[in-house]
Amino acid sequence: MTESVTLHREETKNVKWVGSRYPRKEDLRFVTGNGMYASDIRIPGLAHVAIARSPYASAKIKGIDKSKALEVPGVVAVFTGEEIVAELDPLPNLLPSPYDKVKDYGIAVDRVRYAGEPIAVVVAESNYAAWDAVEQLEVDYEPLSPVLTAKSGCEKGAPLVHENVPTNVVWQRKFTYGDVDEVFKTADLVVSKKFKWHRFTSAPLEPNVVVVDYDKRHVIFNIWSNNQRPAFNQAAIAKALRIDANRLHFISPDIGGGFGIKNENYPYIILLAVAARRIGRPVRWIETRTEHMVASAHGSEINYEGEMAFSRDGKILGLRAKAYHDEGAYMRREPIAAFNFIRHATLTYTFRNLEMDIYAVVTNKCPVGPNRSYGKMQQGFLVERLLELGAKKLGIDPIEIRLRNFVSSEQMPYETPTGAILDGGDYSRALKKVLENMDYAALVKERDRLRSEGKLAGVGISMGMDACPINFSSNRLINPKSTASGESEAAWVKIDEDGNISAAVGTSPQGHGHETVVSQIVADVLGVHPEQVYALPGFDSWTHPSTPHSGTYASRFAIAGASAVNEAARRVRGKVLRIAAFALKEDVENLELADGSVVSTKGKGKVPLKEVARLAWRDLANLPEDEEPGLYSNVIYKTPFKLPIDSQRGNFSLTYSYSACVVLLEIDPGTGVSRVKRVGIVEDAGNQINPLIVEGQVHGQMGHQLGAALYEDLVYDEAGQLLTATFKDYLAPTASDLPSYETGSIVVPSLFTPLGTRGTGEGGGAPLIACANAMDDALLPLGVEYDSSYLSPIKIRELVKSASGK
Amino acid sequence: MDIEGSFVLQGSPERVYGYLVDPGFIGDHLADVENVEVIDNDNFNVRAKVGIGFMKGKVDFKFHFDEKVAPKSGKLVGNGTGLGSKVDVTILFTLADGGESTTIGWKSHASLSGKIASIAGGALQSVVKKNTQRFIESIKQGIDAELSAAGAAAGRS
Amino acid sequence: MSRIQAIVNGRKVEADVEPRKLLIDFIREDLGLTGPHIGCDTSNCGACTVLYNGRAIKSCTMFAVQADGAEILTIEGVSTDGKLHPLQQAFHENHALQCGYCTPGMIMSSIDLLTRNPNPTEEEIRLGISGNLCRCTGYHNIVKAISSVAKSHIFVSPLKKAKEE
Amino acid sequence: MYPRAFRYERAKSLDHAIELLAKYKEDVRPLAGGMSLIPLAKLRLVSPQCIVDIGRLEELKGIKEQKDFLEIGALTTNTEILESSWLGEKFHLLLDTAKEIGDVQVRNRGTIGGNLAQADSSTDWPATMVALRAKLVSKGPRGEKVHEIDSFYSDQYTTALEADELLTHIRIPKPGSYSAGASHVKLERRKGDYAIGIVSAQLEVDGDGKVTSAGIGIGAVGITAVRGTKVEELLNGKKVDDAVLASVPGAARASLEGSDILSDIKAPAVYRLDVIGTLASRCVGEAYHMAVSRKSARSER
Repeated sequence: MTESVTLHREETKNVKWVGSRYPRKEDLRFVTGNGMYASDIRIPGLAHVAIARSPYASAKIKGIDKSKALEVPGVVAVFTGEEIVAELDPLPNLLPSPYDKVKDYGIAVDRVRYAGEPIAVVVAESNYAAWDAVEQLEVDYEPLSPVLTAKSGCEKGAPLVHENVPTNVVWQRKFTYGDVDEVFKTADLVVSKKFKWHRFTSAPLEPNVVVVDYDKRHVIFNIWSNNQRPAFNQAAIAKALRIDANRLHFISPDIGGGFGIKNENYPYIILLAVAARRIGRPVRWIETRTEHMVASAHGSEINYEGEMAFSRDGKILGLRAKAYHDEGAYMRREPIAAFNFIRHATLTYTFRNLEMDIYAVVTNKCPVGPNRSYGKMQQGFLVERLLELGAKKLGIDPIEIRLRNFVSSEQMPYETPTGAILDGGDYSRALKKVLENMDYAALVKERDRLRSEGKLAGVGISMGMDACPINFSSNRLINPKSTASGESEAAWVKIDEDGNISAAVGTSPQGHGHETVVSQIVADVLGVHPEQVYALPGFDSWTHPSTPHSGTYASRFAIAGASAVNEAARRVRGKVLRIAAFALKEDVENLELADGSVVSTKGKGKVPLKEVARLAWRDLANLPEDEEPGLYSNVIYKTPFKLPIDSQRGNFSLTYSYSACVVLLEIDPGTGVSRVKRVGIVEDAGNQINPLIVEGQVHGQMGHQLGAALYEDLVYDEAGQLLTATFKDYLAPTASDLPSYETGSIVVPSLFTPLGTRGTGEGGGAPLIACANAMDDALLPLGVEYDSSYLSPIKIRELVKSASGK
Repeated sequence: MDIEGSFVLQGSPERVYGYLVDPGFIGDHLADVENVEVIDNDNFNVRAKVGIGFMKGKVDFKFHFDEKVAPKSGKLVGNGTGLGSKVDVTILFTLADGGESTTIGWKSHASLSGKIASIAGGALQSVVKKNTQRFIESIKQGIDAELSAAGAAAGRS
Repeated sequence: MSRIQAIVNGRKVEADVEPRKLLIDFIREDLGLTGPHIGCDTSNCGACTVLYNGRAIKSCTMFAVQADGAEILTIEGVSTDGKLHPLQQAFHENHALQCGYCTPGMIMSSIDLLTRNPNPTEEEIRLGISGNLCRCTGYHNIVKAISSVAKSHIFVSPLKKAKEE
Repeated sequence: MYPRAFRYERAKSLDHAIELLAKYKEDVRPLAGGMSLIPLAKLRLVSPQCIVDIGRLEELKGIKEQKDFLEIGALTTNTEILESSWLGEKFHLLLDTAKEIGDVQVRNRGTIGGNLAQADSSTDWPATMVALRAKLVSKGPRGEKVHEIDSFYSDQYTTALEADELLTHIRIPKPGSYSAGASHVKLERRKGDYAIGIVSAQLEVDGDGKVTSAGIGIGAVGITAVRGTKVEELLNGKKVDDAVLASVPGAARASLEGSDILSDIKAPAVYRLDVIGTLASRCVGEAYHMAVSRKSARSER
């Protein structure tokens, strides 16, 4: 039944629902408090899990005495790391030899490598009792000196984070494109700067949750979790548990936000599976916020040493950078963030000479993992910040310098030096439109007025780009032994015997509105109203189709998910028409599907969809001879990806959505506190299936990126303790801290996707980078420059004081 | 966190040293102590309430003397567990003979690990600093009192 | 264990609770009302917000035993007669939610806000929901939704309604 | 998070509360609004053996105007204060402060007495009470005590109250005239956070615009709220012009000399001491402006 297909551009007549601002179907259960999240699951006999964690960043575990913990009333069992690992194989990683020997079980055995690393699993009759027992565990540690920065981890003689590999630099590569040395030699201007990309995290409001019930009778693990791509993680989980993957039954119900981090809770799935099997009862673990902050997955932290070469007239000639990535203690998805620069290394610009020297360094900190615009906004920051500094040095307006360097819409599709093929777009139109929407001249006037009042104020501009989804052949550049390539998604559409329409996709949405969008797509193809389509919620591996790439990550739904369901619906439609044609004795070409009926355009009558369904499922003798019964199609959509061009080039994403952002930043010189007074953005997501939802995604990225620029910072002390472990200290902004957003969009359909859509919603960093650029603009009158992605009031106040000599 | 300082006591290094490496004496002068259990000359356990104001919790410390070089130096190492956290302290004393008096130099290194280090943005680090200072002041006064009591007793005899 | 009684969404409930049990755990685990959520440990996120004797409170920052004799309204009790409350309707129409995890608490705080201040400015709306974190929407559409209800004067306190009935 | 187990006692009267506190003296905490105690208990940083719930003591609730002072019951919530708009006439600073506290949920549950007894300098009330020269009334087994705000706090989370004593009322002297100007300025990194600098001021002026009485409280810099003594000295008897305002930051810092300064990642001590000058001069400027305009409005009447 299931076939693999590649689609080409869709030409649908009577498009109605796709493209409309259709309010979401899933809202009804959420606004009434009826959302079903993993922590809402109730199973008889449920036991509760708390995880004991290392207080030290680096230490040897000399012994764990669990006798007192076992005496706590209500305790069911206590499993040390050693006991858990006895039933596990290590989690796979992407690193080439010898660094593939970095052992990761998701729980420490004889050594802890970051503060917060799990060391034992405690099961009890209530969460309260489980935490009582965690407190009674006696662990004998021998503290070791930790490695806390990428730079110090590179030093000779640095303590080893993983003692079984030769250095902490677990992956290093220099990528060179064009003639970098030559352009830097002959350039009219070279600007160099060290930048810090600070550590922050998307911190979805719902922490990680895992519930596992081991069904001994069928030898099945039933796993409810908020993992955002269980089908993707299935292989790694099965391998670690030493079982066949088809013994894992995953359910991801409603997910309370993910942003990438919820790819990363699979080690907990494994720990709970072991515990459930050992005690013979279902177990549930609900992460606390503090645990989420210290031990889930942080965004990347980078020290850049960058330089950019320019010609006198403002053309970018080349970029050269060293990037030291602090990866944290384990390499779960890494070094993908460090490597992700390659997806759109040159952003929206035409320069061809590029050298990126990447160091991926393990440290005794929380592991780095996917976080909205993973590894992509970081490259944007490097390019846009250097470009801004160059413009200032050359005395060229920041708008003008961008216009001079943009890839033009006539050059599309455009192949960048790293082999990315930009899928269309009009960068200068996007920039001009945001300037127009914001009334740029008035904005500058407002900045000057603020300055005249003694405030510091700056206007900042930035482009952002997000390459999505992932062509997994890019892994071959990290590790030549990797055999993956491309990506795919599965969907099915079914019309049952009563004419009810259902659809399911393998993605696991986290607030993206897939039920609505799927309904819109199917409704158009089958000529019904979206309310007549039941799109299955969440993800259940027994009811939803999937492929090893399934899930919601890397902004892939509008490309892979939408295309798969679109094709499945088209195939069902084809069959409906064929059966109707047979019944009406009419040619398929003369039939149309609209308002729930198949109608002959030549006046040969009509058949209700319901009647076609009855024929297809029940009245089989009345079907055409060669027609299989049923109205059901299961499609695996293959995103059209190729292998890498060579060892450092390839098209590793299909679409390249982009945005242009302008920010007016006001800084109180007396306190160093910044506030975004106005912010506008124009994004091109290609064709928008649901502009209401796309706009919501843009708002969301704005909240995250302004939050990251102004409020959110993960800070460790000199012993490797995270000092921002709760929402008291990790400053996720409130509504009062953020402005309203002036959003707009342009639509240049993607050249390569069936629906002309682009992956969007991650943001590519434009708002954050625009804030950093605005800060430089604000500090310009004082003659100082800013060097971090985090606008720290403390640092800014210091700069103001040093500049004014006060 | 590292802090250091020095103070002067009227008495010979030999006499001062005796107090500095006496588990019972030291245990009694640690801040907010609830209970001291002396195991031998080098080892003692202490249960203390650590914190500020009403925000206090029990921490169980294991202390031992490391590197005793009479009457020149001594190192006290303590590892505490409590409040879901670890408190590790090291205090090194060095004694300099000043004839009638002894100058006691001290260097302490303290670290908080786990929950209490992570909560309140590192603000609780200041507690450790305060407690160290209180401890030093307390042993200073304690030894001083003992020395003058002994001196007075000696004077009486 | 302490015996407590309360009126939750108009229904009388009675239970024995351990004194340390938080009100949110009582609501979620004992009463099975899973609309209010837990998103933090430090009373910042407001996902657990319910109306307690008519006022928005964070149910994670109260012991269940304290609620003895109280009237509690959770998101599950906000819509009546099978009709969405105007705020629920406005959140839907304005796309003021994505993952939906903060939404129940956000709506309860909005009820408190509009009950006291039927005509809030944008700044007042933002202040009114500043005890509720949202990580998906960037707040833009939430503010818009609350504002739309205020502007069209369709807000009715669900408490009033519950009392009248 | 999940607190440790404790014994729960619900006080039926003030005397009963004191009896219970005395009974469990070694390890007991009173529970009012719970806005500080419960989060700390959840993190297991505070785990009293017994919690005495005083939340239902009606005798500690409400605001009453007495002859010479305003009396606020310790269990009055921040929302109740904020909604007592009549306070604005003479006690504007109370409204100014109440509206700045936390968020609506915290204001609805949090009580003024609970906050003051918590002794967290980074919260709003202590600095305001210093500015208002409040007296705090407590009751314990040894009877009633009246504490001057200036001697109420000795350290972080540490007050003059014994474990078996309860803060019952706050008495705020009436300003000498209706012309008091007030301002509560605070710096917080994010809305509703613990402050990293608070200045609270109440100024009275005469017909010439000269300051006749100045009350300045500084919070979130020292480990306790501190009186801006030097600022008060600077302002008394003067018209507050730009030159005076320019001296306020120095005077604010000088008032903090000898205090232990708070320090954390949000704001190291150096930063707190630095920005408190900015906040002080803004606060004084605003309070003075209000005092002068109220005075002239009154004389016009």
